[in-house]
Amino acid sequence: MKRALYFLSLLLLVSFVAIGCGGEKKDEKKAEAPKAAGIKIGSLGPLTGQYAADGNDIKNGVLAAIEVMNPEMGALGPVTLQAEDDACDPRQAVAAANKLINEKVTAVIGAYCSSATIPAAEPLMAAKIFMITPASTNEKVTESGHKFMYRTCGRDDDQSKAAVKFMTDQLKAKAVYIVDDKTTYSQGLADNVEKLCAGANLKVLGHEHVNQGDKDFSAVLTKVKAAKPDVFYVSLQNSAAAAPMLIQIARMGIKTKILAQDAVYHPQLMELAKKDAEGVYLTFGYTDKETPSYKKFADAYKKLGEPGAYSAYAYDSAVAYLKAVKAAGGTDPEKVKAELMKLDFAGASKQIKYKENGDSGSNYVIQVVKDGKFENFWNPENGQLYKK
Amino acid sequence: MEVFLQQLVNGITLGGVYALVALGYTMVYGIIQLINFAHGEIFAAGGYMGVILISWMVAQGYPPFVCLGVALVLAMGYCALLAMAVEKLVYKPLRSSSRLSVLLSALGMSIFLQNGLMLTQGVYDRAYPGEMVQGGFEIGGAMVSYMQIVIVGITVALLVGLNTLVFKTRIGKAMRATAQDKTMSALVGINASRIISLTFAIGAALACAAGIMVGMYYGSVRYDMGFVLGVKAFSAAVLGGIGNITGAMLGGLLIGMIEVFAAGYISSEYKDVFAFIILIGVLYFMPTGIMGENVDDTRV
Amino acid sequence: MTTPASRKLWLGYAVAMLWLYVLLWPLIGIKPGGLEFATSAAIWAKLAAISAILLVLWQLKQRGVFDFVSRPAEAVSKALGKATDRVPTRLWLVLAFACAVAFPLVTERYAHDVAISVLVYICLGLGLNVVVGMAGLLDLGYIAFYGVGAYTYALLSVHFGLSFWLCLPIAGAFSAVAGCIIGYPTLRMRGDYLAIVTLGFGEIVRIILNNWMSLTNGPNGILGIKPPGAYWWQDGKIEHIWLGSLEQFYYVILGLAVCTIVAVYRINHSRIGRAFEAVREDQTAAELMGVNTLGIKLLAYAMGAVFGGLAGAFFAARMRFVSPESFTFIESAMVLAMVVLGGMGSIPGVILGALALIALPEIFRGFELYRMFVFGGVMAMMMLFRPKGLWPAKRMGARSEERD
Amino acid sequence: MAILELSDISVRFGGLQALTDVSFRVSEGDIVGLIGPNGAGKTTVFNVITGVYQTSSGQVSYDGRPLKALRPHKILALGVARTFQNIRLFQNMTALENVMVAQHSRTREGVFGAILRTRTQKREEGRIREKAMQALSFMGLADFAGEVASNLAYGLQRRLEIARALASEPQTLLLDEPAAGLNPAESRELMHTIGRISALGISILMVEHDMKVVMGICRSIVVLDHGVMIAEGRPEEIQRDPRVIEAYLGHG
Repeated sequence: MKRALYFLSLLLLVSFVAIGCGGEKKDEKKAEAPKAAGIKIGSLGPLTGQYAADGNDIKNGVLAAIEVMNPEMGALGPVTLQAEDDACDPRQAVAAANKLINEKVTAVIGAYCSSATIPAAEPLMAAKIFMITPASTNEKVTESGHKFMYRTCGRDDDQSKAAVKFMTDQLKAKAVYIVDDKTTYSQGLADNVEKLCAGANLKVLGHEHVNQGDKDFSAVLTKVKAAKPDVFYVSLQNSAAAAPMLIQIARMGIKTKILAQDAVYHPQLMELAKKDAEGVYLTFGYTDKETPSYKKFADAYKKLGEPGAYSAYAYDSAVAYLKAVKAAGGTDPEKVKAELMKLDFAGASKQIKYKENGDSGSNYVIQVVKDGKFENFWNPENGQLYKK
Repeated sequence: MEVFLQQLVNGITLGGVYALVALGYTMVYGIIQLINFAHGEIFAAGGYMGVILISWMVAQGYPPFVCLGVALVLAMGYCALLAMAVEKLVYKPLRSSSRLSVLLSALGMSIFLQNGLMLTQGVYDRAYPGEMVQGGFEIGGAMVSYMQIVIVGITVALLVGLNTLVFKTRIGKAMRATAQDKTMSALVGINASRIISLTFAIGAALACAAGIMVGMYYGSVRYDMGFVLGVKAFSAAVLGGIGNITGAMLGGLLIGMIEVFAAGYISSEYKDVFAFIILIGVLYFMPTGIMGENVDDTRV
Repeated sequence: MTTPASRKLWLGYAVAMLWLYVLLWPLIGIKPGGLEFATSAAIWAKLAAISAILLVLWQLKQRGVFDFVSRPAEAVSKALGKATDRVPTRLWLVLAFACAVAFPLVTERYAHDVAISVLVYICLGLGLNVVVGMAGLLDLGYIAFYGVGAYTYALLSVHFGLSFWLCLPIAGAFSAVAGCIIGYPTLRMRGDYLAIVTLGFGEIVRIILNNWMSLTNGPNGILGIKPPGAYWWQDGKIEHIWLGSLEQFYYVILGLAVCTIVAVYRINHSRIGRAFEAVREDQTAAELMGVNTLGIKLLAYAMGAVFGGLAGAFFAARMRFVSPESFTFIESAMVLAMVVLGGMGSIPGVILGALALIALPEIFRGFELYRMFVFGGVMAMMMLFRPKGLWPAKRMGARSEERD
Repeated sequence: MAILELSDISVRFGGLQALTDVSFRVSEGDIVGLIGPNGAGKTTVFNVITGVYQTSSGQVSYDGRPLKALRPHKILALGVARTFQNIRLFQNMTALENVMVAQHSRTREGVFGAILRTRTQKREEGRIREKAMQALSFMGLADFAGEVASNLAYGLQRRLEIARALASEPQTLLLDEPAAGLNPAESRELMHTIGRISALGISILMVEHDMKVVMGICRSIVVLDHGVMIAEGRPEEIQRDPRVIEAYLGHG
């Protein structure tokens, strides 16, 4: 027993000192040559687990931004990335945020799941580190009054407005069936849609919840089939969840129009669901892929793979921050914030201009899957069809 | 009525898949009393082998059914080898240690294999090429796809095959004898170690077939798909009475049905709760499952 | 080692390597476009080379080639052991405690964060240790109590503004009730049925947390939980403040962990602890020796749940946010892994297990892709080399039902 | 004055009739032997008395109180302790701890007492230890108190079982083949020990195959065969009883 205790204390001592000194040594190095370190930005997102695909999109988007911006940063550079994994788990998100604070990053691009973004924001804000989320669309993210919290993507409430408008104005639907998979994001969106339907003279025939990770939706779809709605509103966490749903919808012979949301915007959807994805509508933050800024992004992204739903947002978030840093001539948070508020530039995803609360506005349009591609279909702003 | 029929069809398909995976759990448990957590990962590996082989063969231009058949056989062999390797590497050396240690190493193996799949196959879902079997027909308003027919058909064929193997052949007899009493069966000249390996192999092959069918049915596979299904299949094995082959088939079918009907008629978000509550309820009144042997552990 | 034995060993090695290649190649080598051998061969060759070197080293060691190093090393460690034995246990305890107290002073943020996680898991591990290690009841849904504790504090804090210190015992009590509810139907079940039922309960709790919108706010979780308040030395006087910094949290959880350690140690060495062990060793004999086994089992569940609940309440206060994602099966498995890996029934073992399972993956955060892969492999291998855990309890045997 | 009384006990397991209308009594301070060929149902009688099995009909009463539907630990609390035919010690606990467990039903302190180490808890813990040491010393095991049970020699394990039963402060002790596997010297020692236990005023009911032991110390004997009681009486009567002789030799 005594020997055991001896080893325990020895181990504790060694491990603590190892962790402690390891950190301190790094600090010393930085203190010696602050200039050479350049700018370090962090990315936060699920690199492992169920949503690893989306987390990697974010990381890659930031990488592309760094590649593009690095030549422009001059004496402030080089810009480096510290990518951390939160596995969409609040505990790991907070731990990762603390690690990023340790690593002396000055901004964090992320996170993906709203449920990870919200708790991770606490320590980051306390340390005056910018957090720019490219993917967390939950309203609460920017409504907590955090000073350094920004959002490049749209908000759930705006997206649901676009969705309902499309269903009533364009599809002339009278009855809708809603399904979500119980995440902060997907359920928030579905609940908003349900609320708006009441005011829009759209009857909600049912609102079902499935669980994350489910692949078998036959029970729910059987109910949908029996209810015969005009539109089936599908709010799922990502394209990997939506694809089996679409396959089963087709297999069950459900002919209803399907409206999904931005999380399913991923080339993977067509790869997985193939022809069953044809004709599916989705609300998506409009990105004109013909603009020079998008092409610049796509070029930089090319070797990292196909851009996902949030790649361009992650890219824009990082670019916006780096532009602000450049304008401020340093990473002092107050100065950068002032510059960030002044920004107004054409990003890869949309025109980037942050509002006082950190939001950047939404630009949702309706897209449709046609011949294995996402195409713009309808613009809720003016109620017009896009011409092809 | 239409809805009911449709749910019944769905339930049978799902239940069949659960039954196939549950068999692996139950057989391994029956013979070495181990909850083989890594079994779900073998199932996932099966799904991936299906994708890999079918994609390759489709690209070579073979007709779909040939692809499916060959892939099924090759992948089943692959999974059997994988399961035997796992057994030899981490379970066999632990045969005499505490059961919790083996359970832990099974858990470790499950994490290891799952992440191994992720590293080699990537985090994205992998799509099955084309729909091999298309279309379907209607009975009384319920849509039955040919895919479901194929799945149920393969499941039944495999179950019949397994039954024949276990109850009609010498190997089956040896397996049952080993499950009953390892020392005695060793005395009559049965190589217990080989029989255990074989049990793992058979269980893995069945799980592999289930993996391929699930992949085809839902159109894609993912590295972590084994976990959720594994837990359900394990519940099915326990519900039927763990260690009992017929019980596992019954349990699988029941869990599939409960899930589909609970989702269809009560609440889709709480469907797993109902499945577990029924499981707990059954175990409360029948502490060894529906078909499990009653072990009197109060004997003095 | 004799030559034939050695030959057999290398033959086995060759078969294993061949086998490995057969398993490895299809995963990497078959592409829709065609077959490819180079990548898999390269990986395989590396693995084969490393394992061959290890095998050679092992053989040399068996032959005693390294005796000139290992003998003196053994002697040194023995002497060291003797020397440490002479120092009283109490002194080591004080030293360990002092290290723990001094820890935040010499380290920085991230280390604090990891240390807090480790301490939370120590509490959880010790709680589960009561159930699994002492009473011998397998529990795969332990994290449910953690969740109950966390949500109890979260809800009481958000809706009624109750203080952390008041909620701590309430959270413990709620978890104890949950423990009894889960424990009751399982009393008559044997080990492996227990496993699935507890797993089921864990999932049920998680699904309810995720779906009962009006109470738990579902997947959105609960925000705005108050941190613990305390009287703290500040600006030269003692004031009431809300704990905010990581050091402060560290000391709170350190206190909680020390209390847990003391409590578990004392229970272990009491009438109740002996009854737990008797149930683990031989349930029928225990009953016949006057132990109310059903009551004791229920008590074990409740006790384990209380510690889980306390840790959960702290977790909620520390994160200031709870959501159902923190209470998944894999967390239960992690806590169980700590207990078994560390050594069932052994308090220092559980501490070591928590350190190994929480701190190590954090340290290796840089290799995030390989992290869990290696972790799983190590966990499986670990059991081969130390099946009784890193630090086995002095007396710890098979659970009673294993011998039936 | 009968302290333990069995009246018309029958036990059935499914189709198997394990005991049929067994009735006998153990008086206070008595030493009763229960004998019979293998499979006669002797251990079943013990299991019925201690509440492990429920009777199909008939009743067991202890000290005038029916035992039906009482759980085993309650029956121990009433004062009936037992040992096991195949030793069932708590293998990984020390000898002392094994014996201390038996004090469980005689003590009250709960979890809070244990955690807070209250004064009453400490006092009680001290008393448990003292009583346990007494029981160990009584059985001559004081020197082995710290030894883990599974490391003890077979004969010592047998003695530890008795010590454990005694530590529960019983009025009646059921011994299930206490001499099984002992050498003649140990058997003699055992007979002496049983005498000493009886001298404490504890009634004893024992199942035993070793006739020397049974005939040497029992004041009355009950004979079972195939679950039926075929004789009851003093040792010398039993030795002469033709039915007993037939049961043991007749259909061998």
